[in-house]
Amino acid sequence: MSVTVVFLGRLADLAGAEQMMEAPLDWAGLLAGLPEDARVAIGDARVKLAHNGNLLSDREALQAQNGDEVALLPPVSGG
Amino acid sequence: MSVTVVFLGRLADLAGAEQMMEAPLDWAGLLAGLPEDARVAIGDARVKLAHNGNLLSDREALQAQNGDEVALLPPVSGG
Amino acid sequence: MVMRWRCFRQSAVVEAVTDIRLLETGFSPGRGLGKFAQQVPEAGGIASFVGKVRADDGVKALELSHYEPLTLPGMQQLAQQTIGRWQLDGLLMWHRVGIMRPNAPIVLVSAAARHRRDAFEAADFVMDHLKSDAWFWKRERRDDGWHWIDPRAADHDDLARWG
Amino acid sequence: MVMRWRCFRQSAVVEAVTDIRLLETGFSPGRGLGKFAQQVPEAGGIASFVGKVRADDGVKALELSHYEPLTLPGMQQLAQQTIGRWQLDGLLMWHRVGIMRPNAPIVLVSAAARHRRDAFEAADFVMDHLKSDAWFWKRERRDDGWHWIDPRAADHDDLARWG
Repeated sequence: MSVTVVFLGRLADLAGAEQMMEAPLDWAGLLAGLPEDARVAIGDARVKLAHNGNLLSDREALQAQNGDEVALLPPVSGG
Repeated sequence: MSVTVVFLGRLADLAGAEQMMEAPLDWAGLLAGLPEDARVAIGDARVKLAHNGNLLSDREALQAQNGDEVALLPPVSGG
Repeated sequence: MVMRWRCFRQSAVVEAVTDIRLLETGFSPGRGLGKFAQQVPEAGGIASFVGKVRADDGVKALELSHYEPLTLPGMQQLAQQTIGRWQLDGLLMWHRVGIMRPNAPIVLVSAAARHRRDAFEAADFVMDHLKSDAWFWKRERRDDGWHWIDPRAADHDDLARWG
Repeated sequence: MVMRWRCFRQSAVVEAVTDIRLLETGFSPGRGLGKFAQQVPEAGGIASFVGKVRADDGVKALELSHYEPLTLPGMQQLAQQTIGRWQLDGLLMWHRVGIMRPNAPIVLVSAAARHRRDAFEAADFVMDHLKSDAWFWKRERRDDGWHWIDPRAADHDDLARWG
């Protein structure tokens, strides 16, 4: 009964590349499972949240079930 | 005692690629040496004149001597 | 990996060759462009851009990370958007991920079109979006370790040009 | 044929590799670009354009004529003007003359720069000038013979963008 949480970019330095969290998982549960500095970093509203590969327009509406994957995506840089 | 006159682009269809004309050669002499349809085509002020590889700002100021090369250059197209 | 998309553009069906790839290993831009050109014989012009890891600034290596479920679908959406906006015969978009050495190619974009302006603008548009609106995270290794790179303000300005 | 120019640009001396050629015979854009890229290792980006003889419209052949004393010097002046206007590591400008078959490359322009926008704009600028402000005359052979081609109005509009 778990949800995979993936951390991209500099968030991976704060929380590891991937964590398993207990299902079901909502936004408050996700925050509670994070170390303090990762929680602060995620306070930045530019950090997006994807649930099973779909971006959530309201990340606080997260409702993840057993086997789901959630990803936290900080602002990008590429090219 | 002659001047080489070079015709570029569609002017070459009217006057040949190259003609020898008697030196010294000025603008009136050049016109006089051309067939009628080439003279009409050169009436287009966009046709430029080069004297020994230098463009003349006033083509009617042409004063070519023996051994010189004069070129008549219609509007270009490239690429 | 080469596909043909059909899109509706100003009420006309247009068809363009697309070649969109995320690459885990190095590639040759010259060979990629050569093969792409053969697939778009009708195109009068091909505008291309190659981005490389800069060989200066004390950068030892560059790492690009991506998120599988979003990155490639995002590039495919960008391709369709580009094909819908300019009249193209083909669009190539290759992007490296993983760790790269200085001078290694990171990105290759090539747009083939009947008319020069379409090709230039499409390639420019794709690059601006890959640079600051695609799911890549970049960090550089210097003598003192790894550093995450944020997009430059100029990249956001470039993106804003397209409205 | 590869030269280094020194120009003054905003009171700083800039040096850029230039490779400016008029070619009487066919060339490979991919190989040309590959070799050029090796000469500009510092450049973060290379923007390129390849123009080809279109394979449609019933065109059997294209002939480009030039005037030796003006055409190549004009291309070299265009290169210096471009290097003075954008910050470039290198600029390649190859142009075919003579008779070409459909699909043959006519022109290859490549601009290498530290920053993407410089590379794109320089390549775009050079193409606009080669297209309607360089000493080339173009005619096409169709079933009914040779026809001279005038620049399109769009080419003059493109050129006017640069002020």
